[in-house]
Parts: sequence; structure tokens; C-alpha cells
Amino acid sequence: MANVDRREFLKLVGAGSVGVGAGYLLAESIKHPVEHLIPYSVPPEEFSPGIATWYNSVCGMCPAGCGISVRTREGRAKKIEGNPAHPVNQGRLCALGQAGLQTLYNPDRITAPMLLQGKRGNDAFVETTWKEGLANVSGRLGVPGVATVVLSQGVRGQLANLLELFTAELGSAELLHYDFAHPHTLYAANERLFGQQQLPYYDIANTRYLMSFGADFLNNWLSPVHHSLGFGHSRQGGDAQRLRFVQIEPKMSISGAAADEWVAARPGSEGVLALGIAHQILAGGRYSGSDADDWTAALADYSPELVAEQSGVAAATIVRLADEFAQAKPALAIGGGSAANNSNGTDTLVAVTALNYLVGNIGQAGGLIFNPDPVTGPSASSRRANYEVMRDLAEAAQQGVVDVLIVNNTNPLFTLPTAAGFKEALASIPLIVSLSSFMDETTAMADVILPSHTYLESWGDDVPQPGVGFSVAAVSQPVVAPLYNTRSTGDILLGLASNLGFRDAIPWTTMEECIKDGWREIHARGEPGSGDFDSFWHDVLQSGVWGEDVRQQQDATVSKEVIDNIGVAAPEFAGDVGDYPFVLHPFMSTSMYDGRGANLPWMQELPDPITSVVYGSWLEMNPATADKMGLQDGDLVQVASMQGSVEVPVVIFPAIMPDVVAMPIGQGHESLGRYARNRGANPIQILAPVTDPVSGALATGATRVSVVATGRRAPAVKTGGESRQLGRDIVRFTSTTSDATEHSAKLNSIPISVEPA
Amino acid sequence: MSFMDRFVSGWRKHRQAATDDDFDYAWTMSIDLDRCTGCGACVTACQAENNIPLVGEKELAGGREMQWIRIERYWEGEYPNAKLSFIPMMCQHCDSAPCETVCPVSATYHNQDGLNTQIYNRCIGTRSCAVYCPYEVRFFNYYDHHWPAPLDQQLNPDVTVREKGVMEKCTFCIQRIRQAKDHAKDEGRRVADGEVQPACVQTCPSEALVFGDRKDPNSNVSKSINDPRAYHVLGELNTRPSVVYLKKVDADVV
Amino acid sequence: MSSEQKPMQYSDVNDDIVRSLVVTGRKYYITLAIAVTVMVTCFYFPWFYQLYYGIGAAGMNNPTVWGTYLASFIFWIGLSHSGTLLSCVLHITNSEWRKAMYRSAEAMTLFSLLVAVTMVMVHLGRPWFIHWAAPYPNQMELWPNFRSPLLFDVIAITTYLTGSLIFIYMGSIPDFAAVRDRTSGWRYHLYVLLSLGWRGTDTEWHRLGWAYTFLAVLIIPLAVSVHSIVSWDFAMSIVPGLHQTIFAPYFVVGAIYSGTAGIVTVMFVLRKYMNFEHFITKIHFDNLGKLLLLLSLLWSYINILELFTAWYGGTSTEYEQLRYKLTGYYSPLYWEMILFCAVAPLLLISKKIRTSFVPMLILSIVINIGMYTERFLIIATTLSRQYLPESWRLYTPSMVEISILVGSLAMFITLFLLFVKIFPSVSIYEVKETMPKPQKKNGDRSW
Amino acid sequence: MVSHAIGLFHDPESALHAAGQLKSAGFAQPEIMSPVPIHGVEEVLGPKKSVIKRFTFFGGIFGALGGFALAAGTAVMYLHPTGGRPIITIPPFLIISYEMTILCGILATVLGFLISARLPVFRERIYVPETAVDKFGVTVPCDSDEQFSDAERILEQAGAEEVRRLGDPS
Repeated sequence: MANVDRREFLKLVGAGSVGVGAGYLLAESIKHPVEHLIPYSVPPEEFSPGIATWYNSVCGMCPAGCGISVRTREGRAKKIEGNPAHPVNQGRLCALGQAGLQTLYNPDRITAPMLLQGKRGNDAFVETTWKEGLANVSGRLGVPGVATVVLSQGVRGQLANLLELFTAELGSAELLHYDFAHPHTLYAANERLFGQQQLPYYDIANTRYLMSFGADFLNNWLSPVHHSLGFGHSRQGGDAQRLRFVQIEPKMSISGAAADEWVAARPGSEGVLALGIAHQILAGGRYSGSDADDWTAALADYSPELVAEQSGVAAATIVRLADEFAQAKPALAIGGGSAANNSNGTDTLVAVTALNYLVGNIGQAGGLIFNPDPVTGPSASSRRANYEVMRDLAEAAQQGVVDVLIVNNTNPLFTLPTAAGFKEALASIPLIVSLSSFMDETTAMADVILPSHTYLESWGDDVPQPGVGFSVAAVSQPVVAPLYNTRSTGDILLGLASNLGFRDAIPWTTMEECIKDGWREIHARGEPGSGDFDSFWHDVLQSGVWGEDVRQQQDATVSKEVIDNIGVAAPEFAGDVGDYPFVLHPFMSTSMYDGRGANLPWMQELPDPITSVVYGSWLEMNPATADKMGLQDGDLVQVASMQGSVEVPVVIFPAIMPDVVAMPIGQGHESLGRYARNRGANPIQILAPVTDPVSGALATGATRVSVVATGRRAPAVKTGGESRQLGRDIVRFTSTTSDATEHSAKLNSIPISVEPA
Repeated sequence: MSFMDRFVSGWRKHRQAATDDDFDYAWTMSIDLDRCTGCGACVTACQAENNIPLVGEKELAGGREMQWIRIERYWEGEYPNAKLSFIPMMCQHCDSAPCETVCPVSATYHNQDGLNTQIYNRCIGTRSCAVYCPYEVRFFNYYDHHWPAPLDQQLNPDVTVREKGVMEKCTFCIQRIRQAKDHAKDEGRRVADGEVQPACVQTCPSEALVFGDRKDPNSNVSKSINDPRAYHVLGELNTRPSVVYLKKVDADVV
Repeated sequence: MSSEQKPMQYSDVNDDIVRSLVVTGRKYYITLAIAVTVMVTCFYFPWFYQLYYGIGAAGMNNPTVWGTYLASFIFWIGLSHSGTLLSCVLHITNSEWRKAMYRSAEAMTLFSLLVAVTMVMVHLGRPWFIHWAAPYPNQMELWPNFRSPLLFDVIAITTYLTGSLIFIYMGSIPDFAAVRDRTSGWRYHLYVLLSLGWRGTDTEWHRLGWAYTFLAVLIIPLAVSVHSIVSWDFAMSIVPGLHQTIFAPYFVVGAIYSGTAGIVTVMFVLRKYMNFEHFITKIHFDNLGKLLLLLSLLWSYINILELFTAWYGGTSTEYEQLRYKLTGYYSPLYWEMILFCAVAPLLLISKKIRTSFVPMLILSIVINIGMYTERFLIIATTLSRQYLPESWRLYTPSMVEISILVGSLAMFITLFLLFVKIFPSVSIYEVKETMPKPQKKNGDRSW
Repeated sequence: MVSHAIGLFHDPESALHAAGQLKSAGFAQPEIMSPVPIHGVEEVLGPKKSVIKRFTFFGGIFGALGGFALAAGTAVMYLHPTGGRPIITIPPFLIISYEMTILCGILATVLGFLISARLPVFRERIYVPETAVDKFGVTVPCDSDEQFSDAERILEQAGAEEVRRLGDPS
């Protein structure tokens, strides 16, 4: 490419502006790190100065698995956008996904392998080489009988396979996938009701009535971008009837704000409420299945009046909601979030999901559609570490049973309550290896840090979970040359494996090969004459995603045993009502997710949609309660549970139950770089170790707290001023019925200065 | 043509206010409040696309946020009937923009696309445009902002990094519009509907934002702005915005 | 003057004035040193800091992008208003009492205008490009936007500054000539230049009289237009609380009001420290006091009108402005302003107060504090409560702003101190005109 | 420099009288130098015409037209549509025009003053510093010693406190 003539230059221009570049070409060029504005006097072939190149990949910011298109210029990633070809997000992306660039270019990344020199937790790391770092770890792993735990963030696809192979080879080793936000209860509920290992696909786009029990599906529940797309479509998507959407939860979430009706139900009473609605559906004779009698018998105790008493929702409302839900076709009930985070979480979600069954929307458009098994990688729910598993791990470690802990990009120290004893557990593990890209709390306790690439620098593949009703898989390719002396997680594992001599089981030398091997299987699924693997692979890299119209047809029946046992116990709360009068409702905020957004300045500066708070934590409180306690917006309060306390400023929040206080998760990092450190408070730390016994998940909403004024003021930093319209008609409303008669002037002609308010 | 004739015809011509016909395009955005979920994806997308600086906690506390698009939220009613509405607010690209007339150095004016543009290197920082703007969508660079390395590698080379003392605001991603126009011009056609989208529209997960040319009667945005729900925020001020909002549907409102 | 020992002679006037220029006491130097020190430390240092770091050094934020700098600008422009304007009006109406005070009043105009222009420089985000607001053909063929009220300001203030400078200078030419004859050294050369070779011939006096009167006639509408135009910076916006037709007269009245009070302050100081007791007398204070009373009543009337329109209009935006002004965050300042500018001046109804020097000084200072508050409130209350409630923020001035405010006062004082040593601060020939003309001596009558 | 006779008077009336006497005695136009403007000069020495008002008037007209032309012309030179207004917007341009009227009026007045008063002059001229204090001087050019003694006589008769001869006796 020494002399580019005009024709060739134009070709490059054309290739660049067409948009999608071929990523594998990059693999050859990722040898030299980028240092200057235009670092090449004679650029490599795929770089044309001034012309953007786009690479399709997979978003790694949350488990939803959206497809992304990354715009690069001169070898640098400039912008992440949704991959229009990807069925999950269809070209759209959430704020956290956009901010993925700041994980790549974060100034606080770990730039090279490090070894601890001195006491743990003192940041006393010294840089080392990969050879030495890997040898250090493999030397310890190679000792016969060493008990190893591999604790990874929830990964899918070939990397998950590799992790399984690796742990299997290690012998006495255990692989755990740990994610704070993993919906254990939802998996458990679906398994109990329908025997499904996968989460179903919720067809929000085509439903006409959506009843959401605590599921903040527009914010961060399962696959928010996909849900938002569906929501937008069903709300105002053409001439079909507009979606009516009811959200039931103790504190208004972002989804609650979008709802047509927001119903405040006592924490933990959502399941009872669902059963009350089910009772009403059956009582109205609207369910005619063969097992109607079983259901009627099972739900006998859930008359609206009794449910009203338990949930705090008026009986009339319950009856009305049941009528609306049963009449609207199709209607969909989803549950999660605050409804799932109680000691009766699984039962609650069983009750909620059963509503779908009762209105006959299983497998129907606008209802609940079962997903096929993933085409690559292990099944979604396997080796998922719930709270009980993590607690057991901590206990085992404290007894000295665990010799080596390998942590891959997960941060249990931050996302586990203090009560889990994980910090003490870490202290008793002789060797902790972290593969994290950032100095998070857990990594700060490590002995060896083998820093991994960010997802924008690594090879990977993914099967979105929950799926979209048919088989989908996507490839994640490096979009820029690695910035630092880091390696992808897969390559680190391969390096360890090669040191340990696992050649037979793990034959690959690079992750790219490993992924390609996995995708050969996918290629083999296609019709035999459909071309060779290389062109298939090229096509996949170009489009970033592969799909196949394979759908799961499953007979959706609920066994009598499940029906007979349906029922929701009263939720269990830790703490005495007298001493701890409030139920703490920790929620995942838009920007922070489970805390991983805290080191991204864009996310710190993204105002919380509802309170407009940036850079910090806050406690949401009902205005009447605050008034009674003499608290004002901005007063610093101490929120104390039996497990500890945090100090946060009060934010008066108009849509939260009077005896519930809510706190966002994600801030309160002791580590994780300049943007995250020492900012706000972490409510997870003070959670009581209450679990849902069925799924073993931590009941994050089961802690009672007291709120005591400190007498100091430290207002949360807000970008918003007054949040009432004062009759100014800034946001205008119209009723569905008045649409037909009301008509404004044509806007593109000229002024619509006078308009009926 | 005599001097007098030229004078008279020039006078007549320049005494006419510009209409849509005088501009190449009339870029318009519609925002469906019934779809908007307030998720903030547009805000971050805009920050990424337009090199919007990180201002930091202290500056934000002082009310100096720098987000060309922001989500405003308005509560109605009290618990338990409290309702919350979101409304994304960005430069409305008014055809009768109050900000344009007040700038003494013509740093902001209507360009040939009918966009309200801000010429950064012409701005002297009187900040009067921000006072005159009723939508509060003009942002001033109170400081020189810095991106700690290597965050600066993300900066979009198509967009200027603004220095202290300069006003800035939403441009409808003019760099994308320009690129699309150039591309269309090379092919001797007009920019097709949907060919260009600002970063916010591009990313909006619920597809609440629609962007296009209102001079094209078949564009999506034309359909949107002819929707009976369409209205202008602060329409009573007669600023003739190019951003059209679609009313939120609320069955309880009569 | 009746209290003086013997009637003033023409020559006494020259002596007094020349002495005021030439003889400089230690007190003067100390005052000048303090003023210059304060100016440098409180004005230039913070300003350079601000230039280096950006306007962020001030307390302004997003909706309230204008702050004390602009308030100071209006204040100083307002203060400038009585000098030349009053002088012109009184010149045309042939008021005798004007003659002893007008020079210092005009100087006040000039220096307030200079400080006001400096405040604009301080206010700008990029003051190093301020010349882009000037209409001159530049390489980009780019002309300023003549539709902008701010550009009206630029033109009007330039005109006003030019006019005021010419007016004060033209009135001083005979005095420069008189002083020229009595000085030596660098002063002599300066005054030779300044006096243009003035000899006081009948033709020169005749031409000066005409030119001076024309200037006065031109400057009166100019001065009125200047503050109207300053008010249009605000009134031409659509910000609730600013978008008001009353603003132009309101600003003009306010300007003359604060300017007149400013004159009282300056006169007091001149009288006290420059030993001008002969020239500046109770009559001046009495007359200025009456003027102040009238202006305060006018000012109060316009204020009530403003409140009434806001209430009567009843739109959410205007009404919120009203409510916020009277009871909101800045309301203590509002009530302070009412007390200082509407209530306290009512004392001027008593002649005793009008003719006592110290109470007049105190009142004049109080009025100007009130008027500064008014300017601050016009910006702070309205800009922090605009159309979209979501964007409401509070604005509090930063230390830099307060410091620059203090420094600008010191700058004014410095300029004034330099002025009294260069310009005859009381007009020699006009004072002579007020004195009894020399009569023919008895016995001299030979014809 | 032509020789001049200067009589210094204590009061303006006497000075005026002397000037009148000199004029009627056939001397060239006498000049009166005074510390304050004095009234009645025109009655004695004949009416004075001033061209300043013409300067002011035409300066103002020039400013009015020029101001509008500046605003409108530059707006047309570089088209910046702003605020949905026409390129030539009358009301704001009238304000510019108004201000320019005054500015040009003022400058023209100054020019008129300088031209008609024949200022500035920095070479040495006939001048008696006392006339800037409290004396009223009457000056008349004298071509010869005879003329000077005539003037001296007339001045002294009119009550001059002192008569001086200034300039080269030629």
C-alpha cells in the first residue's frame, strides 16, 4: 500500500462509507498501539485517514447481548451504535451501552500484569510480564490437589465452554458464574411452571395489555433495549390499539413512570396480588381450560378483599385490573425486579407468570414465547452462583478449603452484602487471581492481576439471553488494537492451559481459533451447499450476527402438582418494625447497573431519569414521611439496618410508599478508579442475608432500615430544578378518546401559536 | 439592469422573511412523548458523538451541566396518584429563533439547511443567546475542558472541541447531515428519508425520536408532525421550532 | 457663600482651581495609592485569573448566564446618566446652579462609562475577540449583526462615550487655557495641547457657545436612547419578567436616579476634600435632593406598575416571577431595594435633610446600593426562573465577582482621582459667570 | 507677527466700549479677549455668523443615511438569516441609524467648531494671560507707531488699566 493511486483511494473511501469493514483484517494490524493523531504515514490497508470504518460486535456492558456497530477512525473507536441487523436491539442502544467506549478508554485501566508485593489491599502491586504472571499462577494451579474456584461474570458462548473445559481439566476445581443482577428467581419460576431452562421471550411489541409486577423492563430488567423497542412499537406503532400498561411496585421505577397506571403494592405482596387477579379471572369464568377447577381450588384463598388487605391495593382496583387483563387480547404479565427480590420471590414470579397461562397467551404473539436452546455455549442457567452458593463459598474459604480463587471480571466484594462474609473469605484464600480490566474492590484484594481486554478489544461470541424467540448468535470482534499490555480472558485461560499442559482438551492457541471452532458447528447447521466456512465467517463478521428461524414449539401445560402448590407466603423482613420502620428498596439505576457504570464518567454525569441526581447516592422518601420526620430534600440521613449503616442525602420522591425508602445501587465504591472512588454509598453492604429459599437468591428487598437525620445537609447534586409544570403545558396530554376529535394545525405550515391547552 | 432596478429588486428580495422554500432542507425532529421512557440513551449518545465535555461533580452542582439533550421530568399529582412524564429537551432549531437575532457577531444564524447553527470560532461569549433562548438549551463553556488520557482518544474527529468562553448547543448532528448531503450530492439526488439521523434519534431504544426533512411530504417526520397529537413546546412564544412533540396519551386526561 | 469672609474675586477662582491641580497633599497620594492597590488586587488579579481559567471563575450557571458583571455594567451605565444628561438639560434650561457641579458630573459620566465598558470586557467569554463586534471590513467579510440589541449597545455606548468625552472636553477648553497660563513643566505642555491655542477671543467664545449648545441638544436624546437600548438587551428577550415594554423608561429613570445620587456623593467628596466649599453649596444639595425625591417617586411608580402587570397578566410564567421576586430566594434583596430606593428617599421631603451634607451623602450612597441591588435582581431573579421549571437554578456571585465589583469601584475612584489633577474639576469660566460681573470702578467713567 | 495694541480692562462694559471706539476710529476689527463669554459683542462689533449649525445638520443627515446604509449594506453583503426576519430589518436598523445620526452630528459639530473658531493653533499669538483671569482685553493690529499711539489713546480713554504693545513693530 506504499503508493495509493486515486482509484484505490476512492475504493477505500467507498468501502469506508459503505459502513461495515471486515474485522478480521484488523487482527493483523493490532500489533502497534495508537500513539498519534494519524499514526501512520502510510496507513495499513483498512485504515483510510478521514474515513470511518465500522465494526460489528457485541455489547459487553450488560448481559442483554445487544449487537453493536463501532465507528472507528484512524484506529480509534469513536462511537458505539446499535447493530441494525441484530434482532435484540435492532440498531438501538441504551446509555450504558453507549458508554462502553469509556471502559475501553478509561484512564484507570490496569495496563499490565501485576503481582502483589506486600500486604493485600494496600495497592502494593508491581508490574510484571505476562510470562511471569502466567507462570506464577500456573505454578500454583499445577500443584496436585489444589482446590480452585473460578468465579466468573456470567459469560456465554465459547468463552463459557472454555471456562468449563479449563475447570474440568484443573481437577478439583469449581466454576461459578456470578452476577449480582442474574434473575435466579425468574429462572426458577419458569422452570417450576413450564419446565423451561431458558427464560421465555416476552413479546411486548405485540401485546395490548401489559401488567408488570416490579419488572423495570425499560431500564435494566433482562433486555431493556429490546423491551423498549417493543414498548415503543406497542404504544404508538401504527394503527393497532395502543398498549395499556400497568406497573405494580412499591416505588416508581422508570418503567413505572412510563406506565399508564402505577399501582403501589406493599413490598413482597406482588405475588399475592397476582393470585388475587388470577382468582378474579377464574371467578369471572374467563378461564376455560381443563384444569380450571384445579386453579379455582388452589386460588380459593385469594379473594380480592383478602388480597387487598395484604397488598394495600384496593379490592376494586384488583377486580378492575383482573377484568382489564382478562379482556385485553393479547395481555401479558411480567414479573421481576422488586417483585422478585423478596423472600417469596420465586413463588411471586410463579404467580405472575401463571397469569399468562390463565389468559392463554403462552406461545402466542403478544404473549410469552419459549426460546430454543443456545446454539453455542452451555445453557443459560448452568453454574449460576446465587447468594446461597456465594455464602457457602465464603464459608468454605474461611475454613481454608479454597486454595486458589480466579476472579474474572466480577466484583463480589462490592455486590455481596457484608453479611456474606466475603471479605473475610478472601483473606483466607492463599492465592487470588483477578482477570479484571479495572482495579475493582475484589481485584484490589488479589495477589496476581492478569488484566483482560475490554470487550472492544477481544474476540468472543454470544447468544443473547433471554433470546428473541428464535436462534440467534453473534460474534464479538476486536474493534481497536489493544491499548495496553492486556490479553483477552480467553487468551489468558489459554495461556494458563498451555502452561499447565492441557493441550489435549484445550487445543487452541488463540481465542479467535477457539471461537471459529465453535462457529464451525453453527456453520454446519446450515444447508450443506451454503458455502465454505471462511466465507460464512466473513459474512458473520460483517453483519455481526447470525440467526436461524428455529422456534421452540412446546406444549404449555402446568402440572397439577404445581397448581395445587401455588401460593405465596408472606414476605420475610429482617429487622423489627419498631426499630427499623422502613423497608429498604435498593434498585439498579439506569447508569450504574450493578456498579459497573460507576467508573464511566458519562454514566456518572447521566442524570438519574427520575430524580436527576448525578455523581452520588441518595435515599428516596415519600414526601409525607419526610414531612413527618422533619426531613427536607438534601438532608443527610443515616440509613441503618441490623447489618450496618450508610449516610446519604434525602431526595423527596413523590411516588414511593410511605414506609418504603429506596436507594440506588452502584455507587459507594472503595476502588475502581477516580470516577467511582469514595462517591455515594453502597446499599448492598447493609442488606440482611435474607434469601428466597426456592432459588437461593438474595432477597434484596427484605431489609428493614431506620432513617435518622444527622443534622447535616449535603444535597445530592441534581441537574433538574423544579419538577412540577405549574400549569405551563410543557408536557401535554391527550386522552385516547379525544384523539379523533382534537386536531391541531398542520405543524409544518406555520405557527401554531394558539392552541387549546 | 440599471443600478436603481437592481437596488429595488434587491430591496424587495431582502425585505422578505425566509421560508422553508429558501432553505435546501428543513430538518425536523419529532419526539413522541408517549414512547419516551426517559432512559437517557440519547443523552449519552449525544455526548459521545459531539465531544461534549465531562464537567465534573462540582460544576454540575453549580448548575453548569453540559448536555445538548436532556431529559426533563415533570410530576403530576401526589402519592399514590403521582405521575411522571419525561420530555427530552434540546435545541429546537426555531425558525424564529430569539437567540439568532441577539448575537452581536452573528455566531448563530440559520444556515442553508434551515438549521440554527452555532459557529464556535465566531463566538465572543456574550451569552445573550442563552438568555434569549426560552428552552434553556444553550450551554456555555465556563472552562476549558479536558479529557484525561486516554479518554480523549474517543473524541469524534468530525466535531470541534470547544474552548472556554464559547457557547454551544445541539446541532442536529450537522456533521452527519453534511456527510449525507455530500454523499447525496455525489449521486446527484436529495438526501433520502432516514439516510441521516442524529445520534440521539439513532440510538433511541423506544424509537420515540424521528428525524427527517419536513419538505418531503412522505418522510416519517412529516407524518409525525401531521399527527393530531403534535404540538410545540412553548408554542405560544411563536418561535416556530423544528422540534415537534407528540402529546403523551393519558386516558385519565380529558 | 454668605458665610464666607469676603466676596469671591475672579482671580480667587483661578487660584483655587489651579491650586487644586498643582498642590497635592499627602492625603491625595495615600488615597490614590490605596485606590490603585485595591484596583489592581481586586480587579486586575481576579480578572486575569478569570481570563486564564474561563468565566467559570464567576458564579454564573446555565440559566443564569448573566450575573453581577452585567449588573455592574447596567449600574455604571446608569450612573453615567446624570452627568452629561443632567448637565445638558441644565445647560439648555440655563440653570445657574449647574455651573459649579457639571464638570465633575460629566467626569463621572465619562468614568462610569469607561468602567461600564470594562465590565463588558470582564463579562465576555472571549474578550480578546471583542473587536468582532465592531463594524469594520475584516478578512472574512464578516460584519456584526446589526439586528442585535447588543450591537445597538455597542454603537450607542461608543456614541455616548465619544459624545461625553467631547462635551466635557469642549467645556474645558477655556479652563485649560486659563490653567496653561499658570503652570509650568509637563503640565504646561499638556495644557498647551489640550487648550488648542485658546485665547478667549469674542469669536472663540461665540463659536464655543453655539457648538456647546448643539452638543447638549444632541446628547440629551442620545443619553435617553443609551439606557433605553441597555434595557432592550433585556426587554427584547422573551424571558418572563424581562420582556416588558416598561423597561426602557424604567431603566432611564433608574439611571438618572442612581446617577443623581452618584453626583451627590461626588459633590460631597469634592466639597470636603478639594476645598470647594465656595463653589458647591447647600443650593446644589437642595436642588439635587428635590430631583432625587422626584426620581424616587417616579421609580416607585414604575415598580408598582411592573408588579401590577405581572399580577394582572396572570400567566404562569409572569406570575411565578412576581411570586418569586416578592417571596423567593432573592426576596430579602428585593425588600432591601424597596427600602433603600423607595422608602428612604422620602426623607428628602424635608428641606432640612436636603440641605445637610452628611445625611445627603448617606442617602445618596443608600440609593446607589439599592439601585445596584435592583440591577442584580433584574438579572438574577428573572434568569433563574424562566419558562421550563426543570431548568431553574439559583445563582450566587462568586468571590471573583464580588472582588471585581469592589475593584471596579476602586477603578472609578482611581480615574476620578487622576481626573481632578488634570481637569479643572470645577469649571472656571462658568463659575465666574455665576459671580457678579466686575463693575466699572467709580471715577473710571471717562466716557 | 503684526504689532498689536492691547488694552486691559477691569470690566467687560468698558472693554466693549473701547472696542466700539476703536472700530469707529477706523481700526481693523478689534478682538476682545475675556475670561468669560461676554454679552453684547455683536451690538458693538457687528453680527457674527456661525456655520456650526450647518455642520451639525449635515453631519446628522449623513449619520442617519450612513447608519442605515451600513446596517443594511453589510447585511446584504453577507447573508445571515437570523430569527426568521428579513435580511433588511427596518426597526433595528433605524436604531443604528438613530445612533449614527447623533454620533455623526457630534463629530461634525466638533469639526465645525474647530474650523469656524480656527482652532487648534499652536504657534505663538497675541495673548495676555491676565485675560484668562479677570481682565478684559481689547486687541487691535497696528501697522505703525502712529496707529499704536492712536489706539493707546482710545483705549486709555475708554478706561484701560494698562495698554501694551505686542508683537514686532514693523
